[in-house]
Amino acid sequence: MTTVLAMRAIGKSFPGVRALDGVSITVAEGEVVALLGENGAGKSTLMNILAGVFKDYEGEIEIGGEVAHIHSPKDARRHGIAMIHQELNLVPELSVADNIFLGRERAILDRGATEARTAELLRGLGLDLSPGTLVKQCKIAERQLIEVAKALSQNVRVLVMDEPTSALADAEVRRLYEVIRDLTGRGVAVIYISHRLEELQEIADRVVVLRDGQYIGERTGINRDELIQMMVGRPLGEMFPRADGDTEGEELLRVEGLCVPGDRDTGRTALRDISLTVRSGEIVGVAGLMGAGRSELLESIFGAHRPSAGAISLHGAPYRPRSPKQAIDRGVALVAEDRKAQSLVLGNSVAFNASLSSLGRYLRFWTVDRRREGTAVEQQVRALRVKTPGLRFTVGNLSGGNQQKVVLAKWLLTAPSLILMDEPTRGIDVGAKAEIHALMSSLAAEGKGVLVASSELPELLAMCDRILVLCEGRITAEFPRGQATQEAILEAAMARQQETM
Amino acid sequence: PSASSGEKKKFVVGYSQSNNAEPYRAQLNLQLQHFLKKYPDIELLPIADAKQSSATQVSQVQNFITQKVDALIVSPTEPAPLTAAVQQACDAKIPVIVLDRTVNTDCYTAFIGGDNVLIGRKAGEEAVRLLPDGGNVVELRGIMSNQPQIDRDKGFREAVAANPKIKIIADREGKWLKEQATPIMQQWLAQHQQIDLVYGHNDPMALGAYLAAQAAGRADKIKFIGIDGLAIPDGGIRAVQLGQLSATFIYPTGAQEAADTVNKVLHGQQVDKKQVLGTTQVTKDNAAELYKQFDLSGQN
Amino acid sequence: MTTVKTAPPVKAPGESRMRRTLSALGAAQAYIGLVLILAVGIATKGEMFLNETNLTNAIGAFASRGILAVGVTLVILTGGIDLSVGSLLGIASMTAAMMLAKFSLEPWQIVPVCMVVGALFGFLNGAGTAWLRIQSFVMTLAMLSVVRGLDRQVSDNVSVGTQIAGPDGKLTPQAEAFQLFGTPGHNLFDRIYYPVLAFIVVCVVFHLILTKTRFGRHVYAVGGNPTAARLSGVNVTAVTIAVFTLSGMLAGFAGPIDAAYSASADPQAGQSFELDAIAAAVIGGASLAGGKGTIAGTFVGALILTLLDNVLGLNAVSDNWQLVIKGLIVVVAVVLQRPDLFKIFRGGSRS
Amino acid sequence: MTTVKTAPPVKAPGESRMRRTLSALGAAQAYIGLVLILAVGIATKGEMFLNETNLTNAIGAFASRGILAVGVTLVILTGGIDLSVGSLLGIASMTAAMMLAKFSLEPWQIVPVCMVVGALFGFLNGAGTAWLRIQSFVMTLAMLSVVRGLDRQVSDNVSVGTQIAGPDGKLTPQAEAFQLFGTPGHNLFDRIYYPVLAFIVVCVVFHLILTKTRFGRHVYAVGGNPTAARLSGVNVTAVTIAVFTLSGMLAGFAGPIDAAYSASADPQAGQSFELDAIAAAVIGGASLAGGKGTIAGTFVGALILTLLDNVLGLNAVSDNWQLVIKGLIVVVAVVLQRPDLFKIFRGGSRS
Ligand SMILES: Nc1ncnc2c1ncn2[C@@H]1O[C@H](COP(=O)(O)OP(=O)(O)OP(=O)(O)O)[C@@H](O)[C@H]1O
Ligand SMILES: Nc1ncnc2c1ncn2[C@@H]1O[C@H](COP(=O)(O)OP(=O)(O)OP(=O)(O)O)[C@@H](O)[C@H]1O
Ligand SMILES: O[C@@H]1[C@@H](O)[C@H](O)OC[C@H]1O
Ligand SMILES: [Mg+2]
Ligand SMILES: [Mg+2]
Repeated sequence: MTTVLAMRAIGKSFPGVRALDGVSITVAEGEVVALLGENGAGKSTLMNILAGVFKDYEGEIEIGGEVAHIHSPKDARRHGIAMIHQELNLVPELSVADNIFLGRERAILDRGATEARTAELLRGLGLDLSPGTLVKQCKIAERQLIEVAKALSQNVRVLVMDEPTSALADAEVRRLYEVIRDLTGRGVAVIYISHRLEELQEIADRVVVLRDGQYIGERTGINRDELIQMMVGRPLGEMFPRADGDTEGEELLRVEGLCVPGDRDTGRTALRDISLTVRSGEIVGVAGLMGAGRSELLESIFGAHRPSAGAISLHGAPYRPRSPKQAIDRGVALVAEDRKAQSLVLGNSVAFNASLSSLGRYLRFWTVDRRREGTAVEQQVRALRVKTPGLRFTVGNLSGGNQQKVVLAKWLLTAPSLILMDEPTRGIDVGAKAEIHALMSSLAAEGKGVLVASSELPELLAMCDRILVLCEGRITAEFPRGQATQEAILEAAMARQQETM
Repeated sequence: PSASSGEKKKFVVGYSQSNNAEPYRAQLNLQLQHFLKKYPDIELLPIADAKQSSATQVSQVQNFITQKVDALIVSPTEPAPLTAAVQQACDAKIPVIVLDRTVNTDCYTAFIGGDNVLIGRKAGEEAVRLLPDGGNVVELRGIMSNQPQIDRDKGFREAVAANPKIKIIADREGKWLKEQATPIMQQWLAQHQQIDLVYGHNDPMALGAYLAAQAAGRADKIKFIGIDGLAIPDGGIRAVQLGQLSATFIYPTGAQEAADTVNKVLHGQQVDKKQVLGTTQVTKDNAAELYKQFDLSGQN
Repeated sequence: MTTVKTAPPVKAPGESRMRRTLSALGAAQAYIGLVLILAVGIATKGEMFLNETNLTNAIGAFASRGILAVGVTLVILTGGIDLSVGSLLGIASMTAAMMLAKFSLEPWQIVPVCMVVGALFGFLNGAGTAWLRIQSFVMTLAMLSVVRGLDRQVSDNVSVGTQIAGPDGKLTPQAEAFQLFGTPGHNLFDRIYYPVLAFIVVCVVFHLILTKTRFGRHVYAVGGNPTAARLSGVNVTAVTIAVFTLSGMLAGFAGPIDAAYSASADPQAGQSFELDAIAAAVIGGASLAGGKGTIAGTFVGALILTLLDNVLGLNAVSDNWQLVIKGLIVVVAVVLQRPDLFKIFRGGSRS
Repeated sequence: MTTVKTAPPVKAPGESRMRRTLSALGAAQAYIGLVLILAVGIATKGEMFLNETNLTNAIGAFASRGILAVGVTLVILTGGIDLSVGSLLGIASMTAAMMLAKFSLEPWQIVPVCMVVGALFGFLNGAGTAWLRIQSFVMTLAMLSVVRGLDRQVSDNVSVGTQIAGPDGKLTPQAEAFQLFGTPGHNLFDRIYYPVLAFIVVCVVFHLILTKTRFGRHVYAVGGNPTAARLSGVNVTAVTIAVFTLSGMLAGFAGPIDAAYSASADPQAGQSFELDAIAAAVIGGASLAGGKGTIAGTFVGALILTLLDNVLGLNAVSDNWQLVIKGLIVVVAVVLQRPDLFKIFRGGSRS
């Protein structure tokens, strides 16, 4: 096989952070190379350099044997490089078609042609969206697929996918694999970043491991334990550290007949007649396909949407949160799905974000006691092993996984009795994932209730005492621990009620 | 009081103008510079433009005090705001000549200005003359809270009362600006079948109204009266010559008087504390001559 | 693993039709404010309001600001703001009057020069914003001041008339022609009032540019998500500089219109026009956060502002109450013509 | 679990020192613009510039606008804008003058009433923005117009003097006391010029509110990411309404100062002050996109604006050139005091 891409001795520094140090990789035609590493290892930075996001860096890039000077996204495109970025980068007010062809339009737009081509691309990804739909009306998973379509629409030699599946459910992931195989069959080189090791086993020909901005090594045969060892520099214990939970605890949350209207402008699913309970000490999972209403369910319990019917009680007392603030005051926390849009004030510091929901705890004479605040935040940051140069560091400059940990820190600091988690391990490395799972277990052990929505079925199967399945905003099944299988869950997740529509 | 400094070679004079960008005031500035040039021992600092803001003007006066000017000329935006600042100058023993609009203190050296009630009255008398059988009058007013506006309105109304058949059927604030006056006049023309005379508190507004009337083909049935009578190509005297305005009234800038007064004060001579200036009506007959008299172009 | 049918989101057949109807209604709603003012105008003043002359006068009086509003809309769409347009109009109107008065140039020579002058200053705005990365508010506020200073300096604070008489006492042919730019009563082909025509043409041209060209897409992209735009290979710097340059160019184009309208260039001309222009854009639905807005909206916004003045004036509302009522009606119009009007009152959640 | 190297906030020992130095330098850089102007002032005019009276005069002239700037900063921090502050100052100054002229009230009665009046209109701004979800630009522009209309109506377009003489021909005790609010030449304890004191106190108080209180944090959060703020338990609506109300209240507080400064309430008072206030905030580093800015910055911005005027005035620069130079220096100051100044010239990447 011929080498299409070689990156040699790449280095990159940010103020206070050495993100990459002398990293080299090569990729051959038709090959899928996976990049693996902890959160903050430098994977995105390396790929961003390739995609022309950064103007300056150290080292050299060769494409097809010749030195390529890549210092802008345009340069990258000229060399046939396309990248699906970790953080979605779409223009909400423009249509799907406009987004896909952004930067490559003809001087006078040819709407018919682009929309036809878009429809074709979307169909290839199994996405039934009209090309004229505005992106702001699309769900987050749809947006991720639009990013994929955007990359595919170009004539690429090297395709970089930075966690393309973090918002996707199993079925969509499979579809994506087919697309990748089709591309590699045509000689396209693919660099694939993911924290889901199972995915690498299935799709990658070779795995390159980074740690702390350095090249650690690479393997062709995928040996899970060895990779983890390379990645985190130590063997990792059991992945899902959870014994059977306490399903006999007192009832914490009871939802009865909850209905929430949908919203077409934001693509929000309606919830219909939802009933469920969460006991203290219990971890309850919520499964479903994209757009099933999982996020909406958690958000509604959190007071973010106004229900049209139904009743909720918390600790046996009626609970009608009209805003997240009221929910928080009652001891409920929500680790939201989209950390960038829904959880973090990106321009502010780690400490600012971590303490935002619990400021009331550090008040003294009307003012926030910085020392107490700092101590509390520092403790969480330590406990969650957030990799940050300091508490005053801008949160937006942390790696994706570390941002997620800051979100977790924020909610733990409110000392909630019920934690709602929406895709809590999205974009989290294996090591940290294990830590978060351990955290969930210990929260449950402390008698808290956990309601977790996840697109990763193995995670749900391993962690949950019970799993609820949502489809089109309804609960279609409930499995106690041990009785759930991936097949059974998927079947329930697709139990559509087409006749009622 | 500062005339004691006999050995001083050159006197420094500061002038704070309320708004340079009004043609009338631009002309005043020009004339003042012109007339002060006649006194080689007087240096006029660059004119400070308050751009219609009292606060700015107060600090300008304070700056001049800080600079220890030998005399100060002020054209206040409004009487009250400048009162304290003028008082401060007076306390600092700096002679102050107040131009055009007054201040509410006696602690100044001289006031020089026109009599706007008088000018308004003359305009009214001219209206009565132009409309012997009575008629409908519309009035374009300056910025409502400006003293000249108040006075020009007052004098005019007093005078037209002489003929009860003259009715002021509409009045609006044109803010001294030509561009404001045109659409207002267009609306009046739509509303009123008969308009016999437009009274503009200054020439630009009267001319803005004239543009509107001319466009509607009604200019020759309407008389236009303005105020200012500036000798500039775009001014009221020319407009009278061209027959656009029936009459305008020279609103004296007082620049010459101010220059003389400053000179006298600086040399310890006696001056009149209150110098009220008259007005001259500009008609087709005297327009050319008046223009020549006041035209400063090429003289500076 | 299992071959799943991913079952695409099912849509009921009637749904999409309803959706289209709703969105057309939504579009119609954008005109409610305007329709309301027209209705009040007709109801209170009937033919006096609704006739060609009155409407031409009303729109003509606002036309130069309307043209500024189009330029400002471009800038707002990219997420910036342009406070300098009033000053730029001022210096362009002075340039026009001086070219006429001093050099007796023809209108067709004057307009391009004015546009170049405006574009030049606009370019500087863009360069400061894009290259020096000064917030456009500061950059254009500074430009407002600089350009006004220059305008006053070159004119010596004296207004320059455009009705220039030749030795025979009649207007020179150039001055005669210049009047066609908008001196009230002077029409093209004895019918068409140039300021109104110019405003409409500018709107149409820039509507097409924004909706039909690559540049237009890029303008929306830069305002909607600059990072995404940059990563997609859009030259954000170039687009930014271009919108400011175009805004300046349009201010330059509006200059002669303003000078002709007043038959003179006043050194104060255009002062505070920027607020009217921005207001027209924002009332027309443009979001100051960028990425959202249309020329059609700005056109409607401009009409709302000028017809409101007209209706209140024709009804002889006193100047003070005009200010009060104008403020209130603008609020009402903006609320009424919002597409999500009904959601507000249902108290729908927001994200 | 096992000891990992990802480790908590690890700092290399030398690093943190360097970093502190750098960030202190960064902070100092925010004052470069100001220092520059001070340097020019001292170099050109020495003692004439650098003496208590001159500086007091300069700052006093801007104090009421400076106070507006503090309120506007709050609003800008949440991502909004407040164009109505000039009008609110106007109506508050009219209220103050009328309370004095008609009812001979004492200063300590006048100030709270003015603040309530300002806060009331400010509340309406907030309600329109938060509840009716009108863009704050439109809402406050409408308020600007409405309040100016009311101001002119209640005053009958006549300015109301505050130097009210009693039957004995001398100032009434209330009018005498009112002068202490800022009539030039009247000082507290014969030394302290109240407008300057008031401006500084307002800055300190709001600096503390923004940096030390929960409300302050919430203001930044709302401006930085409103969705995240809401989902973090911040009452976004309440914060929005609060900042507009506070901005109105501060305008109300500035009203009597302005009236005393001018010894009268002009129905036009405060016109276009909003631009100066916003300019001070933005020159001081506040971002109109929200979430970024400080009161210290606004204070510096205000000083830059007023001392610049002062230095140019003392140097007897002609007014037209003042406009030009002022614009240029503002641009230079803003560029110089940017923390990432050197990056621009290195052409560093931006995200
Ligand atoms: N713009 C920036 N400014 C400062 N530091 C940055 C910036 N971007 C990235 N970094 C730092 O560079 C390091 C590498 O980050 P990078 O995003 O490449 O990690 P990653 O391997 O992609 O992690 P993840 O799996 O969490 O996405 C991190 O320490 C991060 O904080
Ligand atoms: N960028 C975003 N900003 C705000 N809300 C978002 C965003 N992206 C997604 N959401 C929320 O996510 C939800 C969309 O997902 P929904 O609840 O309909 O299905 P889901 O089962 O959670 O599917 P998914 O697999 O996409 O998470 C909506 O409630 C929407 O409000
Ligand atoms: O035209 C003049 C106007 O500009 C000034 O403000 O007041 C007097 C008027 O004559
Ligand atoms: Mg990454
Ligand atoms: Mg979800």
